[in-house]
Amino acid sequence: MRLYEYEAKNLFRRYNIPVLDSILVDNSSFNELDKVAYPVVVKAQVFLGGRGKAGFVQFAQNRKEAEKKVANMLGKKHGSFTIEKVLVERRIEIDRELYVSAAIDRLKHEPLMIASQKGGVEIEVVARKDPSAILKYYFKIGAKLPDFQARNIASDLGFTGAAMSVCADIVLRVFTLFVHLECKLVEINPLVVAHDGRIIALDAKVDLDEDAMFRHHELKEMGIVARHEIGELTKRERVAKAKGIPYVDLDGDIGVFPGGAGFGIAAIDLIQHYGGKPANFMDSGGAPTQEKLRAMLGLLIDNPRVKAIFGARFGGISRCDDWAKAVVQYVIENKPKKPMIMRMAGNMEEAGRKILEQAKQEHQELFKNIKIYAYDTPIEEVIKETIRIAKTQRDAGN
Amino acid sequence: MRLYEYEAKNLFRRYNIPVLDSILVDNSSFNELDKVAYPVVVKAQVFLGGRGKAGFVQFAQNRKEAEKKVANMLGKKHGSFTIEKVLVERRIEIDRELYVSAAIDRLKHEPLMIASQKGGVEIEVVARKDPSAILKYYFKIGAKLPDFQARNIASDLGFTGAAMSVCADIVLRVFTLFVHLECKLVEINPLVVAHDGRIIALDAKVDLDEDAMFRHHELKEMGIVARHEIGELTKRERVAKAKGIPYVDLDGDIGVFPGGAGFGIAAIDLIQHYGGKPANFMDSGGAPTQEKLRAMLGLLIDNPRVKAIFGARFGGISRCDDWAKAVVQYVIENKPKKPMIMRMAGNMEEAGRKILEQAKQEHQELFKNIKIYAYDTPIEEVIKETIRIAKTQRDAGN
Amino acid sequence: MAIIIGENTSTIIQGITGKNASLHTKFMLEYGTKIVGGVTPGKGGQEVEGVRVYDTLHECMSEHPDATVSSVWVPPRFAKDAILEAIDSGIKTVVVITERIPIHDMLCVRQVAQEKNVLVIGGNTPGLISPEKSLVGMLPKITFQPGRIGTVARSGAVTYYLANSLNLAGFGESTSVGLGGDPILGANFEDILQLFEADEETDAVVMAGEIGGVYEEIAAPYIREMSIPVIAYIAGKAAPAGKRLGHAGAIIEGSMGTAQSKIDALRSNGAIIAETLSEIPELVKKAISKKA
Amino acid sequence: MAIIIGENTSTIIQGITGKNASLHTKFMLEYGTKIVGGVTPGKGGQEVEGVRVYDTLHECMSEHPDATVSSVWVPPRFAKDAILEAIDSGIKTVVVITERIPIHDMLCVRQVAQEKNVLVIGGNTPGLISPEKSLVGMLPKITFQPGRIGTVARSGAVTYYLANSLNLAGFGESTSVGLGGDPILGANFEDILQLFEADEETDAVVMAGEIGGVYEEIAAPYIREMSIPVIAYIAGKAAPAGKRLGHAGAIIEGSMGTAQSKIDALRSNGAIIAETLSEIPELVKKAISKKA
Repeated sequence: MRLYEYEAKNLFRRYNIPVLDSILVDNSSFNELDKVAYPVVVKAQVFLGGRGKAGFVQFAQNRKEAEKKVANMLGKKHGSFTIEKVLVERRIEIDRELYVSAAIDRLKHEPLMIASQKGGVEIEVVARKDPSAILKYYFKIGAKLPDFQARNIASDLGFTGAAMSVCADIVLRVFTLFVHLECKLVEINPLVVAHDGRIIALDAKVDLDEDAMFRHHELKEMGIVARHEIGELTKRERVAKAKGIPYVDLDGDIGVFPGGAGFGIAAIDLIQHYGGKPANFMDSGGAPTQEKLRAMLGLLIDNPRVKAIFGARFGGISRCDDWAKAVVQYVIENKPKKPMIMRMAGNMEEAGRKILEQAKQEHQELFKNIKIYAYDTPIEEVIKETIRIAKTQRDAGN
Repeated sequence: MRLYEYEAKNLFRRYNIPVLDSILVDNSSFNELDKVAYPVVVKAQVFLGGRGKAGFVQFAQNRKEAEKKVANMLGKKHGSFTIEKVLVERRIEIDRELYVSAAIDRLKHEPLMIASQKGGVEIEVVARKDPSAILKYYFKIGAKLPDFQARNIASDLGFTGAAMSVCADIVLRVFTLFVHLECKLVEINPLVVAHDGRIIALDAKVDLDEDAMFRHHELKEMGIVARHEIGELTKRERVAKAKGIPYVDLDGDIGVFPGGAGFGIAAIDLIQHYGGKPANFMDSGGAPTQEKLRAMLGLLIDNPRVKAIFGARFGGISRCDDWAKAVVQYVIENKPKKPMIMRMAGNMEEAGRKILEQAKQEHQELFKNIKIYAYDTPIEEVIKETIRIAKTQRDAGN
Repeated sequence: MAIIIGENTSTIIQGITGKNASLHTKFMLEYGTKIVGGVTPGKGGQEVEGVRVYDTLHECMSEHPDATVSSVWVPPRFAKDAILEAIDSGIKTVVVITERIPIHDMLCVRQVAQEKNVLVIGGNTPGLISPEKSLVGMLPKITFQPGRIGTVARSGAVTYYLANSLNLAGFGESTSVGLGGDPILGANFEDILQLFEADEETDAVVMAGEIGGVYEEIAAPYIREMSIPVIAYIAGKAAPAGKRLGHAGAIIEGSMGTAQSKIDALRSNGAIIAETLSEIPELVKKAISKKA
Repeated sequence: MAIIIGENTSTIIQGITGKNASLHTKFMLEYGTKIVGGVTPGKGGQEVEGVRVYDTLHECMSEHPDATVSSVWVPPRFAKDAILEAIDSGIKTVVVITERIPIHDMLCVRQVAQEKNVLVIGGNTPGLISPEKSLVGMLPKITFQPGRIGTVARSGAVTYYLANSLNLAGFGESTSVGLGGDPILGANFEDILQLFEADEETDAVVMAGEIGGVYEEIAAPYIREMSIPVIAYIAGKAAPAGKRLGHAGAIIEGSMGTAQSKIDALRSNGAIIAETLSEIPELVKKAISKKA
């Protein structure tokens, strides 16, 4: 889970990694601009990269100019993000730009620290064209980074004497932050040597492991909680999020009601392959409750774009009978009119089938648009039928 | 550095290792006895073992009896200790006595946890006669004790179900205390299962590494500071301690003024071997200051038992010239009458010799009882001469 | 033969007293899995579906030294310790059902597992099955039939689907393995491919990966060394790039881990690429007949 | 030959800018020790007695890859890191002058040193000397003469005394090694005895132990395997038991580590026991002539 620059810098302050004093400005706090010394840098707070090229990092000589640039930035879109906050920092003179990070090498499955004397926006180009300028220091998870290793990194970054010691301390603190908070990434790019000799983290990137956040109450105290982080949420995505359902709106007309973690992606592939257009991605997670299943269904039924719903339940840890019960209860309570074409197979399939059959007999009218196939019908057939029905619906103007 | 039981139990409380509520009573705080529920156990606070057999662990049915037993104990001697404090705890019914400790195996140079179902005063006998009843669990320094290992220990101690979990937590906390405070030993003997099912550390032993205490400010906050711990100090030992000089009074008449760490012990051996009786053990440490050297000499000169002083300086990190300067300055300032027979060799021997020669010429009278031999006189000769002179002094009634 | 688990494999369930674990213990026993004991610290002495519960795996192993497989069903915060306990006790394969295990915990587990040469499958795996022999995990038995095709997939549902469509086409599985959906996994494709390659009763392997992560790319070079055909499918070609999908293993990160980069790596190392799940049975048929 | 250090041994001083370290760097250079560099973090670029100071040992080693010995003079709280730095940089022998290093730090150092097969001498060692070839530490050069007797002792002063009395009796030393006085040491007697045994220029070894610790007992069995005679002396027979003596290595702890238990272990394994320091030269003379 990526943090905003200003959140990452708050963490840096907590771990005594030197950053510039800064103020955070949104639409309601322009008077904060009185509290900073000019000239300044105005930086949009967004997760997406490339904000510099997009014009969302700007200089301002004085308060008036800053106010104008902040006002200009707030509310703009960077990719799918709306800029809601900007960070304003004193502009400083810089002698050198370096790169330092702690990260996880997913090829070796080992954590490491990375350092380069060629920091700055072009670090990816350096990595590609001059890999020897990127130094890697692997360490064992659970082990402390020895002080001497931090000094080696500082020395490799070109520091000597007292500055070497200062930089080694920063390296150690980056490591400590990474390990303490179980991060996926702590990155300083650039780490700069200011003209006055100070060594400062000019930017700050922290990527947390959501699955480890339960151990780190200090994050909650700092206002950092698990959240959807990429782009602005649609209304439906917000509703889904509030209910704990991973959900992304797509632009098709077939609602995807998956059963079983991971199948959502394959279902989308299949629908597209057979010429259909999925209306969403959704994941039920490992063992969804009845309530969650009904909420998932509700998201699709309530979406006016959805013409037909494709459902698939491979009963594993999530049992078919539970799934069938949820579907039945939802249908009886909400009396949806949209066609639902589903397939149910796996754990407790028989019990699930009985529940559905009984409900169908008792509520024939309600279930007339609902077809539920079994183990012996290939899923492609179910998908093809869904696509066909969606087309019929579309053609009928439903 | 061993802690008193009450200090160790305060540490246990800090680490959530269950101990009984207790009160500490000395001569000025008998009214504390109102605060405890009877019957109680009254335990003398001493470092020396065997206090039970010596009668310094007693039961009392009520306040009156407790007061009598406390009064009786305070001021008594256990070995060379004067009992200054007693710990008074509620007496409880016990079902089982176990043993748990974290320690350092000095043969393997590895830390370990030790557990036995046969805890209690006879644990050493068990270790000798039934070694299989003593279980050892080695771990790597720097590594955490895995939770499952703590559970294995609890299980090996005979616990099952919920009690196993409770005991595993205690084991983990013993480990944590040992590692956090860099102990030499954390020992619970006995760890008891009370009749009501509680698992309690009935006794507590903690041995700290003085050389690591600089890292543990919490100890200072708890009133635990580096100290002389074996027996009651003589007046001279107190003076030495205040000046940072390791010093132990012995009962002979030859003062030993060693130079160079470690030689004190060998010097005592040599003096005894040649029929003399050393008056003290003393260690100069690595690089004593001039002031410290003069204080060391003063301890011997001021000791009326000392008839003659044997000194030896092997100049290493402690230079001969510094040593010679200190001796000269002490003699000039204090005009001692006691004979001093010394040998000086090693680092800066020449410079030291010059200092002594010059002083001898300038203060002939003061130095007439002082002989300082060089590299080419075997140390045995110097010792033999010291012993001879001490005898002459004794015979002369000096 | 089958790989990892067969009819005589003694298995232990860690966290057996949990709701899901006890339910699936019942299913596994019904399927014929030889479950010799369960472990839940603090609940030693109880029974679950007739299986004795121990406080420690060590205790359980001392009574069942023949156990080689354990399956971990404990909550995420206890998963690391449970896996390390299994490794320490001499277990050879640990099947980790638990999902959302902290990443640093899994890095530590991988390190220890590698040192001790233990196969850790998961976390967030549905488990594995050698049809009509043994099932460890929560795969729905109905989907699987005995046969000579090995399958290995990251997603549980895809594992079920694969078996389902292979069976409908007349094939069965020697063993089906779910690698799991967590971002850092124990076993990767290569580990399982090696086992299938060494298995005399496996004629071909179907591997199903997905966008995100690097496991498919890492495994690709090994496919070139294999004597049996590998049919590979990558899910997520149609997934919206740059949007975060809830299934953690499927996050698109950096330039690696796209559907295309995986397909390219696999194809160039000799894997037969299936563009959709549906065409897999046909590709398997061709690959086997070509080889025979 | 001599052991560990000879006339061509390139040596590095860690903590070289300290008061004692710089003084003894001067003495070592005067003695002929080949000091190729010094290390003090944060003081890179300075010079001490003409020796260049580096910020890191790594940097120093990259310019002096022939260095095999480093000597640690840093304050106790930095000692562990300095020793680990030396081990990590490829140094083969670390001579640790620093005294009162925390015990847990030394346990950690021992663990790493053992894994990497590095000899760590000390802490709290006066160092070692191969007379007229090289001196690493703070031994007083005047005491030592070249010869064919190896000495190894726990106490610095006893090391000087031994050499002094051997020299007065006409002997000299191949190498004299101080093990150090801290309670947990790197090298123990056995490590050094093995080196002397393999050294063609050492005819006999004098080892001087003392009460406290178990190093003498651990070494005893190896003496039985040696081809050259070992003359052993244990200091502290007259030390008051139960009283704590200030020299940390000399604390009497438990039933092990008494003067008598050490003497018994050594004698029963073939060591020649000297009752006092004074009789050592005579015993050496006898042992050598008997062998010749």
